[in-house]
Parts: sequence; C-alpha cells; structure tokens
Amino acid sequence: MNGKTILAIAGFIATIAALAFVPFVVGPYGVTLMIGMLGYVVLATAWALFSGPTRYVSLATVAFFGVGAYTVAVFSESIPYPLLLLVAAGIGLGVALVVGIATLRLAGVYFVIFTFGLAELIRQLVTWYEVNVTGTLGRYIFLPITPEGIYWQLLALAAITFAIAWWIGRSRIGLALRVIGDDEVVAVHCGINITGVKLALFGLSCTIITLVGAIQAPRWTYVEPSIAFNPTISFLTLIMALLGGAHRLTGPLLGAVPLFLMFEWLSANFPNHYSIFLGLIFIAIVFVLPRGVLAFIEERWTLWRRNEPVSGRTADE
Amino acid sequence: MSELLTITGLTKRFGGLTAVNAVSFSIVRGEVIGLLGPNGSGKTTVLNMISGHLSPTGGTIALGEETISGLAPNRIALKGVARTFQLVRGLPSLTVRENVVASLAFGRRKLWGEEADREALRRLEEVGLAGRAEHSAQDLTYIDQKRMELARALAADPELLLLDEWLAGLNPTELRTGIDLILSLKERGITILLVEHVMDAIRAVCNRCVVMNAGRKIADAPTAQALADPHVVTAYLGDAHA
Amino acid sequence: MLVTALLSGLVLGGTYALVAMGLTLQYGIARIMNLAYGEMIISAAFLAYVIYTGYGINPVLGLLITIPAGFAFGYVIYGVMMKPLVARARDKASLEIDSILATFGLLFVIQGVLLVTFGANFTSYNYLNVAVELFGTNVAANRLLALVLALTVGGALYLLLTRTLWGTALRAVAVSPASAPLVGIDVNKAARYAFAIGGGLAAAGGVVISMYQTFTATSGVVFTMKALIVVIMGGVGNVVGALSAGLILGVVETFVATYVDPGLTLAATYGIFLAVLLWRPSGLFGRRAG
Amino acid sequence: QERTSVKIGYAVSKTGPNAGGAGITTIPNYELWVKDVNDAGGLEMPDGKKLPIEVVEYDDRSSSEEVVRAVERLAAQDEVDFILPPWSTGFNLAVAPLFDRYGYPQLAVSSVTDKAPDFVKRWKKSFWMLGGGHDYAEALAKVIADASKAGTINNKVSMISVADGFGIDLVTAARPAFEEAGIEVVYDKTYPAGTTDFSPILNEVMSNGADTFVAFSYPPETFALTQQAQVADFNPKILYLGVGTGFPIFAKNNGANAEGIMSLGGVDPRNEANNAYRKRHEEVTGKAPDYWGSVITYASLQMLQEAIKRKGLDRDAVSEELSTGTFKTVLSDETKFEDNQLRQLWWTGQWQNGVFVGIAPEDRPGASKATLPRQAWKKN
Amino acid sequence: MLEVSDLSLHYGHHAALDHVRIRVGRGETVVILGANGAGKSSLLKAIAGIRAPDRGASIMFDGRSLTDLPAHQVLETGIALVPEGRGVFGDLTVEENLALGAYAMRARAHAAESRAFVYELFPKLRERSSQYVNTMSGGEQQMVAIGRALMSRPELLMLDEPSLGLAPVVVGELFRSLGRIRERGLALLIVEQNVRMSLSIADRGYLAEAGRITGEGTAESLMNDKAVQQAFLGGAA
Ligand SMILES: Nc1ncnc2c1ncn2[C@@H]1O[C@H](COP(=O)(O)OP(=O)(O)OP(=O)(O)O)[C@@H](O)[C@H]1O
Ligand SMILES: Nc1ncnc2c1ncn2[C@@H]1O[C@H](COP(=O)(O)OP(=O)(O)OP(=O)(O)O)[C@@H](O)[C@H]1O
Ligand SMILES: NC(=[NH2+])NCCC[C@H](N)C(=O)O
Ligand SMILES: [Mg+2]
Ligand SMILES: [Mg+2]
Repeated sequence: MNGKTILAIAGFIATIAALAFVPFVVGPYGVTLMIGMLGYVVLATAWALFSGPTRYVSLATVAFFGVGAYTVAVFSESIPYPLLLLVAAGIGLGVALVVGIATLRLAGVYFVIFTFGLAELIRQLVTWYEVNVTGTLGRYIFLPITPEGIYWQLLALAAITFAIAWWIGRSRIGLALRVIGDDEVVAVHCGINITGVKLALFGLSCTIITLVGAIQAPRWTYVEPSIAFNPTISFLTLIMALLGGAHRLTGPLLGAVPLFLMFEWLSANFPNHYSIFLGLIFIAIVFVLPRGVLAFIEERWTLWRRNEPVSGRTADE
Repeated sequence: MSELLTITGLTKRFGGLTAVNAVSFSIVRGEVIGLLGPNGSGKTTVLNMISGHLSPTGGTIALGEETISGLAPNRIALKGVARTFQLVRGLPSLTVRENVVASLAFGRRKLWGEEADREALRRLEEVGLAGRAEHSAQDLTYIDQKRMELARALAADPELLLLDEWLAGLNPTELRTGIDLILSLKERGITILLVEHVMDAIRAVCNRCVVMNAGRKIADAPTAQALADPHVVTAYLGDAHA
Repeated sequence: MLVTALLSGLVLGGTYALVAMGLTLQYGIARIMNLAYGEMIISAAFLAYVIYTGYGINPVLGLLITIPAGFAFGYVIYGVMMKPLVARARDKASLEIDSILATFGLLFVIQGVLLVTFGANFTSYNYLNVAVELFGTNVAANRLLALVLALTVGGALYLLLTRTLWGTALRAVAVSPASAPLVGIDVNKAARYAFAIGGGLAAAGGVVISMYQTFTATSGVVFTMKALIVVIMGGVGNVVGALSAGLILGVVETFVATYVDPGLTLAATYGIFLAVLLWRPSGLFGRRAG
Repeated sequence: QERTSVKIGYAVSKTGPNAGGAGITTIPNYELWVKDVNDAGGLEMPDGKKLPIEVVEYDDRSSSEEVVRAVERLAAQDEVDFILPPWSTGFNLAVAPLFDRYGYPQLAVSSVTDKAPDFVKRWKKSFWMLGGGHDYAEALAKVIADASKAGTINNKVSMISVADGFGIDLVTAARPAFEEAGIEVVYDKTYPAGTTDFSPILNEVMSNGADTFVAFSYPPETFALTQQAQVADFNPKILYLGVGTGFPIFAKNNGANAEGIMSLGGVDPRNEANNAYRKRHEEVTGKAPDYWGSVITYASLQMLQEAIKRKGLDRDAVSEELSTGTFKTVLSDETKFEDNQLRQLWWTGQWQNGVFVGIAPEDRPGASKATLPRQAWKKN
Repeated sequence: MLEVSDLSLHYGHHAALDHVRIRVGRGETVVILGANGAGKSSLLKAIAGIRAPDRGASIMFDGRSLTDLPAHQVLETGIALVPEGRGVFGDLTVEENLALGAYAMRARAHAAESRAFVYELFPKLRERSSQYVNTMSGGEQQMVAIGRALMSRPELLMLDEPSLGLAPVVVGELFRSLGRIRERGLALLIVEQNVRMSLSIADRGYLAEAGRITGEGTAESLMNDKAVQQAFLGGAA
C-alpha cells in the first residue's frame, strides 16, 4: 500500500465520519433529503458494481429493492429488526442467484428487457400471492425507527458498498469483470469462470440493492406491490449510474447526487412544469457531457493541470 | 514419444452442414503441426472444438490421457490449451498490458499485482509490443493486435498452442520474424497446432501437416510429403504450387 | 368458447403488434433505443382526441393527419437530437447509452407538454365501439381495426424490407452500419427514414388505441415497455417477429384469463416472454444477440 | 411581526400513475378552495381579520419516497401552517406518521380503509373521510338483497376486483357481506391493474346466470368495462362499477347508456349547496367534479377553514375543533366527525337522469330510490 | 484518373499519413507496398471517404474533388473499396450482399449483368447464395466482399489485402480474377503483402513507410529493386 492509497482511505473514513454527524446539523428535512440521496447513491453504486464493467444493463433493480421492502413489511411483526435485514438480504441473494442463472445466455438489450420483465413478473406474482393466498393486499410497517436511524443505516451500507467496490476495482475479479464486459469468449479462453464471476457479482450487487429497499421501507408505513415495485426506481438508478459514468468507482455517485438534487429543486420550484424542465436539462446534459459527469470532471482537471488539449480517448472507455 | 492431443472421429454439424466430418489425428508433445485446407474446410471449427468454444457433435478430444471434449473453455484453458483467433479478439477497453495480465491472472499461473505486470511486459517484449504496453488495445493496428493476442496466449503458459492464421497479413520481413518467434516457442517445448495459408511459413516450421477438405481429413503426413500429395495439390494448393 | 378466446386474443394481440412495429424499426434499424416511444403514442392519441371531439373529424380519417404528423415528428427529432449522437458515437454501446439518456429526457419533455396542455385527467372517447360478428363472436370494431391495421402494416413492412432493394438497404444499415456506406447507402438518411416511419407507426397505434383505451398524459411508459417486450420477444428489427410476438402475447393473455385466472394474465405475459428468451436468447426471429 | 398570510402546503401526484385520480378528485378542489378563500379576502381568523392563503405545492410523482420527503419538507423546511393530504390510501398512510409527528391535522379524503378506527387511535389528529370497504360492500349487499327479495333480480352475483389495495379491501369486505345477505357469488376473480381487455371475463360471466355484475375497478378499467359490455351486449340487471363511474367523462362518453349504472358515492340532487358547488367547480376549473370524492374533498377544506376561523392557527386547537365541532359544508349544514371519521356518506349511488344520485343508505335524508332493473344498452 | 496530393491524416496526435501524393491512371493497376502500420489502409479509407483527412488535402477523381464527399457519394463516382476485415453484412445472405453491391444509382440498371459476372468469377458464391455470410469461412467472406464491390460497377477498385486468409489455390484464382477484372478496363489500387503476386499483375507501385510515400516505380523496376527485394520479397523461398 502506497502513500496515496493510505491517504485515500483516510479521506474516505473521514468523509463517512463527517457524514455521520450530518443529522445533528441539518434538521429533519435535511435528513430526509440525505436519506433519499444516499438511497440512490447506494443503488447506483451497487448497480454499477455489476453492470458497469460487464455492460449487462439491468432493469431488475426494483425487483430486489421491492423484495427488500416487502420482506420487511411481511416480517416486521415477527422477526426482530437486525435479523430482519439479514433475512431480507438472504432472500435477495437467493432470488439474485436464480435470476443470475436464468439470464446467463442473454446479451445486450435482450438482457435489459429480460430483467425488466422479470421485475414485473415478480411484482405480479407477489400481487397474486397476496390476493389469493393471504387474502390481503397492502401491509403496514409500524417499526420504531427514526429517520436518523434509517440515515445511519444507509450511510453504513454506503460505506460498505464503496469499500467493496473499491476493493473489487483493484482485485483480480475486477479485471475479470472488465474482460467479460469486452469479450466473453476471450474471457473464458483466458481461464475465467465467467458464470461464477457473473453470478457472484450479480448476487452481491442485488443483495445490496435489497438492503436499500429493506432499510427504506419503514419510512412508508404502508407497502403494496405498486409502491414497492415502482419501475421508476430501476430507471432512475440506471440513468444516474450511466450519467455519472458506470465503469468507475465514483461515477454513480457523481450521477446520483446532482440528479437527485436537480429533481428535488425542480419539483420544488416548478411543480407544474417540472417534467419539461427536467427533460430539457437532461437532454442538455447528454449533449454537453458526452461521456458522463466523471469523465467531464477528469478532462477539465487534466486540461487545467497540463494546460494542453486532451486526447480523444482515455483508457477506460 | 507421448501424444499430447488425440482427436478421434471428431464431427461438427451446423444444421444441415457438416463442417467437420469424422476427423482423427494426434499430436506428439513438442511437435508443430500444420492444419491446412481450403477456405471453409473446417479448420477453425476444429480449433474451436479443441479449445471448447464449440462442443463437438461427435467424437472425442483427449489432452494427454484426459478427455477434454465437452468441457467448458475455461476448464480447457486451465489444462494448458491457449489459442489465438482468426479474426483477432482484443479487449478494446483494456490496455495492451492488461490484455496480457488477463490471462496471467486467471490462467494457470494466477499471477497478480506487480509480478503480473512484470511478466506481462516480458511477454509483450517477446512479441515486440513492449513499447505499447500502456496504449489502449483498440488503438493498435490489426497486426499489432495479433501480436498482443499471441502474448496473451503465451502468458497462459500453454502446453498446446492453437494459432489460427496468426501469420496472415505479414509482409515478408515480418513473416521472417514471425516464423522465428514460432520456432523459438517450439524450442521451448510448446506444442503448436498451426492453421495457416502461408506456405512459406508452413514449410519453415511444421514437422507434419494434416490437410482437410470439405470437413474431411485428406492427408496426414510429414510436411513435404503432405504438400506433394496430389489430392492436396488439386484441392488446396493449385497448379502454381505443384 | 375456444374460438371466442382465440379471436379475442388475436384482437388484443393486434394492438400489441401494431404498437411494437414502429419501435422495432426505430431500434432495429435506426439503432435508437427510444424510451419516448410511448409518449409519441400518447401524443397521437391526444391528437386524435382533439380532432375528433374538437373538429368532428373521425379518427380513422384523422389517420391522414396523424400518421404524417408522427412521421414528421420522428423525422425532425432524428435530425435535431439523434443525428449528433449518432455522429459522435464510438460504438454501438455508446450510442445505446446516449440514446437511452436523450430519449429519457425527451420523454419528460413530451409528457410535460401534454400535462400542461391536457392536464393529468383520464381521457377517453368512444368511436367505432360497435360489435362486429365474426365466427359467432362479438368483437369490437375499433379493436378489430387494430388487428387489421397491424396485419396490413406488418405485411407491407415485411415486403418492403425483404423484397425491395431499399428495404434490404435498411436491413444492411441495421446489421452493419459501418459497412453500409461502402455500397453507397447513406446511413444517416436511411436511419432517419426508419426512425420517421417508426414515428408514423407509433402515431397510427396511438390513434387506434385512443378509440377504446383510456389514456392520460403520463401513461406512455406503459406502452413503451409493452412494445419493448414485444420487440425483444420477436427479435430486434424483425417486423414479422414483432407481429407474431404481439399476437402470441394477446392469445396467451386471453387464454389465461379464460381458462386459468384473470389475475395471472400479466404474470403470464411476462412469464411467456421470459420463457421465450430462455429458449431463444435472441427472440423468436432474432439472429444472434446484437 | 404581523402575519400577512397563511401558508398552506400540499404534495400530490401531478405526474405518474396516480396523476389521473389526483387530477380529478384532489387537485381541482384544492385550487378551487384556495381561489374561493382568497377571492373572499382570505382565511378568516377568530379576531375577524382575513389572511390570504399562500400555497406551497409539490409533485410527489406518484412515489412513496417522494411524498414522504415532500411532506417533511413542507413541515420542517417551509414550516407551513397547514398541510393538505395527498391522494390515495397508500400515500395517506405513508405520510400519516409525519403529520402526527409535526402535529398537523390530516384530513384524509381519498382513502378508503377499514382500519380507520385503528388509525385514529394511533394518529390522534388524523381524520378519515371516505369510509371503509365494508361500508360500501354492506350497502351494496343490501341493495342487491332487497332487489332479489322483491323478485326484480335473482340472487346471483358475478364479481371482479382490481388487484390493488382498493379492489382487495372492497372484495374482501364484500364476500362475507354478500354471504350474510344470502347472495350467491358465482364468479369471483381479481385482475391486475392495467388490464385493458375484459372480453374473456365478460364472455364467462355472460352465461353464468347472474343478474348482478359487480366490478371493484379503477377508472381505466371502469371505462373499458362499460365499452366492452356494450359490444358484448352484456346486460346485467344490476351493473355496479368502481372508481370512475362518477367521473363527468363517464356520463359524457356513455350518454343515455350510463343510466342505471351503480357505483360508490353519489349526491343528493336536492342539496342546493352541493349543486351550487358543482356549478362553481365547473365554472372555475373548467370541468365538472366527480360524484364521489370531489365534494368531500371540498367539504374537508371548508371544515378546516371553519375550524381556523374558530380557533386560529393553533394546530392543536384546530384539530380538537375538527374532532368535536359541527360544520356547515357543501355536504350538509351539520357535517361532523364521529371518532374522527366522516360517516355521513353515500355508500351506493346510481346514474339517474344524468345525475349520479345516492341510493344507500336509503334511510339517509335525500336518498333516491334505486331504479331496477337497469335498462338494456341502447344501440347508437 | 485518381490524383491524390497533400493527404495527411491524424488519429489524435498520431499522424498516420503525412502529405501523401499518389495517382492512378485509367485502367492502371497500382500496388502499395509498405510495412505494417505504414498507413496503407488509412490511405484507402481516406480516398473512399470513410476517414476524413486533415484540412488541405486534395483528392481528385476524373477531375472531380472527392475531398469533402461522404463515403456513399464517393462510391457513386465510381470508386469501390474492399476494406480490411471485409466489411460484409454478416446477418444478410450472399445474395442480399451482392444485391446491395448494386445499390448505387450508377449500378442499379446493370445489376443482373454484374451478378452474372461475379458468379462466374466465384462459382462458390452461386452455390451458397442463400447462406448467411457470417456463417461462412474467412475465405468465402472475402469472395463476398470482392463480389459486392464489383457489383457497384466501379472504375477504380481498391482492395485492402485481398489475399489475407485465403487458401493458396484461391489466391491464385483471385489474382487471375483480378487480372480479368483489369482486362475489363478497371483501374485497381491494391494493398498487398503478397508482393510477388501483386506486382505480377501491376503496372506500377508505391512504397509507403511511416505515413509517407518513399518511393515509386514500375512493377518491373520494383521487382528488381534491391531494397524492395530485401524488405518485401524476403529470403523465404
Ligand atoms: N456457426 C456456424 N453456423 C453455420 N455454419 C458454420 C458456422 N461456423 C462455420 N460454419 C461453416 O462451416 C464450414 C467450415 O468453417 P471454418 O470456419 O471451420 O473453415 P476454415 O477451414 O477455418 O476456413 P478459412 O480458411 O476460410 O478460415 C464453412 O463452410 C462455414 O460456412
Ligand atoms: N482508429 C485508429 N485510432 C488510432 N490510431 C490508428 C487507428 N487506425 C490506425 N491507427 C494508426 O495509424 C497508423 C497507420 O495505420 P494503418 O491501418 O493505415 O496501417 P497499415 O499500413 O494499413 O498497416 P497494416 O499492414 O497493419 O494493415 C498505425 O500506426 C495505427 O496504429
Ligand atoms: N375518486 C375518488 N375519490 N377516488 C378515491 C379512491 C380511493 C383511492 N383511489 C385509493 O387508493 O384507495
Ligand atoms: Mg478459419
Ligand atoms: Mg492495413
């Protein structure tokens, strides 16, 4: 470990520690805002953990998010809270492995839409089960968890997610993912067990996503499939990660935070023209930042540092 | 004398087309064998089956004593079979060095970190690409990509190396270098199965040639003898080489 | 009962197919993953609503206005928004990402404009809501129209794409855009027309749907996703695939509703879609994943 | 310093799947009320002073997470004086803990729940104004049973319901209620929200001999069912449909064919205050209100207005007043909560002569008499 | 017929071509020899309009400037390219590939005639006319690529390493075919590593090195040139 790494780790720990104090400074609305933002940061980062390097764009995010939320809703009365999270994570992982095995043969847009279909299928099945087997629809969550508690849990999850993503980025498995993303045929011929690697990472990514759903659910009091499995969540996660730059550690973060704040600002200030402004800004971003927020920042940075034109390509594309 | 690779009755059908039809041959450890044949005669398909990229419709492939047909390509790779592709398959978003590290890290060596980087550079030097190690793989010319592919295959530390038209497109000077490189690999004891249309190279490096036509084996003999076979001349070489 | 179910299924599937064909052209040939596709459908539905309730022009006749409008809209959008993205795209994947992001923005703009103009209300009107008797079953004329239109459009597109040189050129652009200029195809123009035709088809779908389905300014995404499912199930860029997949989904839904449980119709739709992909990873008529 | 206005905030679905419902029942009434109040000089305080309303509005984009955040923002950031509730049962529940924590009265209108008696205990300042599934189901059971006893119809019912909180609440209440009333349910299926084609279901129920067809449906399906029943020439003697039946567009699209169709809600056609309200709603917002939730939404706002007039801006006092006071609203001259729930409601209504009138509870003053059986579809 | 001058081309900072100047006369066959990475492919791509050259370049064909024409219009002027890596439409059939070869306005009327010629040149393509090209072997695909280019009735046919990956017997045939194509009055601009074969059908040749043209001469003089022999004909048998 060189000096730079140690500095980076120290910086990371300091940032997390500082963020942990935020609830004492910002007031309740600030905490709410941070919860929403952190939620998406974790979702986008966890999503990019698998989808970034392998380029398997997944729209199944909400399936896992919803499974997390639903698990909490179903068992909130019968299982003590910390264990509840574990159970949710376990269910999420189990579903992820089944899904992972099912999707192994799919590539490109077929994978994308398959995962979307899958999320919808899960939602339909949960609905059907609730209606026909338990005879109710909609469940109540009355857990004594404060917003601050939710915030800290999310922060911890974020810290863990970043640590894992960072570790993967410099480990062998990170390289394996990038090789898979480029050419699976080459990957197997290099000796990579692509099934294993893909399953492991998909499982990991989905487990984290499940936990986000599980942690956030107590905020809603009432959960029903249309609430827990709202496909917007899948789309926003994907958009945030892509906009930031899905193949780097901090890319999703740099997509999630500004977008989230933009949504919030627009909907607060232009409740009636929100969609139009949002759309226009979005299109503008795509045109102005062709390679994502992170790449843009890096380019400006090199430009400023070296004061010379940047070359057309960077190694990571 | 021990057989490294034994192929028996190997067959591959694509729908109605039998691309490889009951082909049998074997390769002795340390040999360099040419696999020749007209375009579409099934050579690449044979390589694809050996490396596990395609699974055979019939027949078996054995590496040493062990049957490898039907295994996943990564399992076969770990048993010491490495290959290049007829249409190069670089990993465009990785650097040239990382392309090589990919096979060091997951192949038989399991090298990682600085050690892997050093080893990768050594491999790149071998094929004359050390200078471009930090370039993005997609900026290489076609030929350089082929070099990189060879470095990647070598990094797997193979016992059996499958080269699919690796020398195609080299000019005579480069060809010379290429041939020397293959010869040096042979020196090192790597067994090579070479698919090639460049006769000069075949003559220079192959002990023996297996010739295919329309999916069938039509000759299997020491190089000079195989190339003089009248069937081979009509089907493959044409009058100019007679 | 069987005939009735089959017929209802085909009629329902006609709607799905009609909606999907435009998208398969836009994505398959112009390579634009158009997330605003459903909004184009809804816009056409509102247009039909306005010209029917406002000007008394019947929606079928109104197709003469709405289809060209959809075509023109697609033509302009491609020229203004997509062309620069195509020009700067390094490869297929980056164009895909760019088009997803850009049309995601477009989706909101169209939706916003519709919301401001028409509000968030459920909109619906009745037209051609009369029974037509077919094989002893009553079918709604407006839904039958969707099926007829889907079959006609599908057939026409199929012939265009496979039997004419221009159509073959469009497919060439679809499979290897980089090589198309080598034979003198103006890729940009071909893609633009494909996208515009897709716009016209979206408009046709929107008009027909508006005759029997309730819509709101924000319901576009439902159509986008349904269309995507059909497109993928049929195989990207394959018109016959979209047509068959649409009809299959319609029939499956109806059969499940009739013989199993109406509560499982959507589950069955997604289930069959997933099953098809597991069996054929590139869709019913797809040739290797792209 | 002197107060110059009253800040009132709300977060409601202006976009997303819920926008269709919110856009008919909730948003126009909020806007109408604010305009009515401000045109009259503002909200009247106990001292007779009038303060204009200043509105802070957010779009929850039909997302639970958003609605929770938006309400927290209204309470903590904007520090508004009162918060109006969002649309739908689920969202009202999602924000209930926040209203409670910040001490705002929650006048939940567009929310049908049998759990209201529990909720008012959990959240003391919550008010539930649209009844619960069993209210509607029992009323309907009585209508059917009476008609059956009178020999107008047989006692068989086909019943479908949308697979979401609303549909399931109603259907689970309906099953025992129907059984109790001696009604035989011969078809009982649930369909997923978003279903557009009901022909398979209609084909089934057309031949099963039931004179009554009940659908606990949402607007798009209500409209589709009406259309498709006409195509199929399906003529049950009682046709009961869900949300959307009372929407103005329903009458407009179906004209004379709406006659006799039943649903939840209704009005007393002789209630002048209500008629005046409907007229003003149409004038100001450009569209007619629906016949179920709209008028109650407006009434809830009048109650709030009146409570403020009596108690000022003290939220505890206002809540207390709402709980105990009696108010004059467009519903009646004496509108009041019983255990924080509004019970003077029309559980069943029917289209009669172009008006969706309340027919149950039949002993409630102003109730119309059900006309049975329903006329067959007129071909147009 | 083709006059190229001051042609430079950069990839980022890297100069692939540096003020290149070449010409091809009507009906003439010209080869370009050069090491790997010399910029030969880049040159052909620039002429074909696939790569935009740097400002200041001049590419004239029959007195018409091609410099700013997009690729699909360059083809209409009568220049066809068989690119390296073939550029065939893998997901279309042989038949369709050939049909598209005649997509250009100049070629449409003669499509049937051109097809007959191509099938005569490569009989295998006739047998396989309904096969999807991406299931064909490397050599078969090369035939499709050349056939497709011929379908556009070019006056100048540019071939980028056409013998790459072909069996010797096919290479022999190919060059014989190229000889016949040449006899029909087509000009050929060939980039080839098979120097001996290509010079044997060529009139003239250029030597390219690191983005520059470093020599030119008649086929015969090049064949006998010591340096050329050293670099390109090698010592190999
Ligand atoms: N995936 C496939 N589907 C259908 N046919 C195939 C497939 N792959 C190869 N073929 C056919 O099998 C035959 C053998 O192909 P192969 O690639 O093995 O030839 P080859 O000997 O390597 O030829 P070349 O020297 O031209 O590379 C060819 O006719 C080819 O068209
Ligand atoms: N797309 C590209 N991006 C960056 N550099 C490139 C690109 N294509 C070619 N080059 C560089 O331009 C130079 C010339 O390449 P070109 O392909 O024209 O050479 P060539 O003479 O055809 O070589 P070969 O014999 O290998 O085909 C090479 O140094 C190559 O690395
Ligand atoms: N038109 C109305 N008032 N609708 C209110 C219905 C109740 C609400 N839709 C719910 O989710 O339960
Ligand atoms: Mg081959
Ligand atoms: Mg080249």
